[in-house]
Amino acid sequence: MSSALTNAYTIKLDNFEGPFDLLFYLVEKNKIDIYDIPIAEITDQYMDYLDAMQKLDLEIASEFLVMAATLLHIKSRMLLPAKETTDEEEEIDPREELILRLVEYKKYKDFSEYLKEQEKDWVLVHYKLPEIIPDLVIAEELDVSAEVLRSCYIRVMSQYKGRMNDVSKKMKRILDREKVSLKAKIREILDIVGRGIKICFSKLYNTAYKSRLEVATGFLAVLEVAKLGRARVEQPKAFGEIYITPRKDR
Amino acid sequence: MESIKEIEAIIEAVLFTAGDPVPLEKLSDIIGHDKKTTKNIMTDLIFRYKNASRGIMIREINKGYQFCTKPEYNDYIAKLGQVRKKQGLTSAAYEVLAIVAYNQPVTKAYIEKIRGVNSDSALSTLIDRNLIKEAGRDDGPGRPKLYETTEEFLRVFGFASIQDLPVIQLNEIQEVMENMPLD
Amino acid sequence: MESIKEIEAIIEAVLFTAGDPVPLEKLSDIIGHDKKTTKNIMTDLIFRYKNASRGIMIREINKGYQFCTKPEYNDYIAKLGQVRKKQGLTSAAYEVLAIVAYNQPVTKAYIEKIRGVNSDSALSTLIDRNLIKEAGRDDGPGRPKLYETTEEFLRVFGFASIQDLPVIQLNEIQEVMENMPLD
Repeated sequence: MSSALTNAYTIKLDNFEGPFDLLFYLVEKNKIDIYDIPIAEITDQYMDYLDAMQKLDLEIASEFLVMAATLLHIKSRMLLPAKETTDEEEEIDPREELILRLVEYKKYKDFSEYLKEQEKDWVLVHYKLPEIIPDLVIAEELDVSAEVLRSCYIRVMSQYKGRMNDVSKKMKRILDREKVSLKAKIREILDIVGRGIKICFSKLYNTAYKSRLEVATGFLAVLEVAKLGRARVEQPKAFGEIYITPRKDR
Repeated sequence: MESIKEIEAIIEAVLFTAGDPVPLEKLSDIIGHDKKTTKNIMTDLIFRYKNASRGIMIREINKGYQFCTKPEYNDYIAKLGQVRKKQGLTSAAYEVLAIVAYNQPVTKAYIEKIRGVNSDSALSTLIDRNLIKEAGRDDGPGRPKLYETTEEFLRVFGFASIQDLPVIQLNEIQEVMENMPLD
Repeated sequence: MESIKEIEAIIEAVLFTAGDPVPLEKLSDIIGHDKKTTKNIMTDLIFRYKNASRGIMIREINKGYQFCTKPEYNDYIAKLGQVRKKQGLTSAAYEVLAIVAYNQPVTKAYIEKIRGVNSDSALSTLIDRNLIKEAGRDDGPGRPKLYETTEEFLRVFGFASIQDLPVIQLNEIQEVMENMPLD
């Protein structure tokens, strides 16, 4: 118990980068041949380390626990007597995969040390900032023709004229709608006489507030309504007021 | 104490890294010589860079020293830039060009009235490509700029003069119009 | 045709202006010689800058060429007071960088398989430092991102190219790794 703890404290309680980092540290510390790891010993030391971490209330990453399980598994397999093997099946060292992965890891670890050394040398070297170099713009020869220019002009002018024409058509339509319609006037007068109202023409249509066209059309409408027999039209004096009286009997 | 060659190498390394002018004072501090000696060394160096077949030289700016490239190598340096190819004309640019060609000199307002859309970018493309240019100002209100076609325009289209523009009959425009749906 | 001295001056002016490595191809284009001749000129120039008493030298990076100062003048340059000290990388970052350098392009899963530990933060530090970058996606399930080293990696660690990395024997390991499930 105490020896386990003592062992644990001889391990630097450093931040190991991962389970391989810790394993690797143990291998180096114990000056072990990486290809022939005494698995029981290493497993014990590994567990001691985790133990120490736990006692110090340090969080143990799950990767370390997975490795612990792997180590214990290998240890137990090493303790078992070797099974009888057939000729084809050669006995596989339970440590093999772990060892190969450790060797692999060691190579990158070594290379990362090499990188650190390289960096120390090359940090002494300085560079100059790039100057701003304006883009080199090459104008492609234009593929143009007089004919394209010509048809382009015809097209754009035609569209313009078309647009202008379109505008004048719209204007005409608006004016058409404005035009006084005789039918509408007849309907207007029928509506009034239909309600039995006697009315003076001058009250209905007066150039003071209606257009001449409207007054003229209104007069035609009155004559039309009289012709239809829906109203009586009287003008007692020449150029005098015209009275429109509804004819209810019809 | 460093040899003069060594000092010159130090100066080269320092000026190279600095980029901006290094004041005489700073430089003399770095090489560990008084200002007068440093100035003499620099005057000598400036002369030698200038006359050696080198691509860079030393400029004295505001009592400081700076490396710069020799002007005769500008054309080579320019090739370092990104090569960008100018695009052909867009249909908008073509339209504006046609309007300018047939109506020059012409204002932007006129062009936009014909096309019915803003034509700023097409105009600047055409100016950029040297196909049209400003041609004074109109007498009208606001004295707007006038545009006309350039020599380059004639060259590209193969015209001897503006009179070479293909003739357009008024009825051609009419015909196209009649074939166009109006709404 | 320019003399060799003239060409060397052009190269000096161009490399000085560029700041970044100028690709061999671009350089041969600028000086108007084929790539082989240009390479020979550069090899000669690299040698001469190195051995002359000069403050700067030429580095070959990623099939390009770039000026940098000679390391022995670092102390003088430091006196300029404009060199920023970069924070060192963590051991984890160095490990990840080593794995990426030798196996590029490589997935995060592969890196973590070798290290036996999560490598997210080391990866993002290296990307932040512009030492590695994303390099498309793997064809495998989930199409994971691939990583490779950058030009900055070559610059910082003094390699001319990825082929320049010292050889480490990985053959035996490789086989084992390939037969292992990447979970």
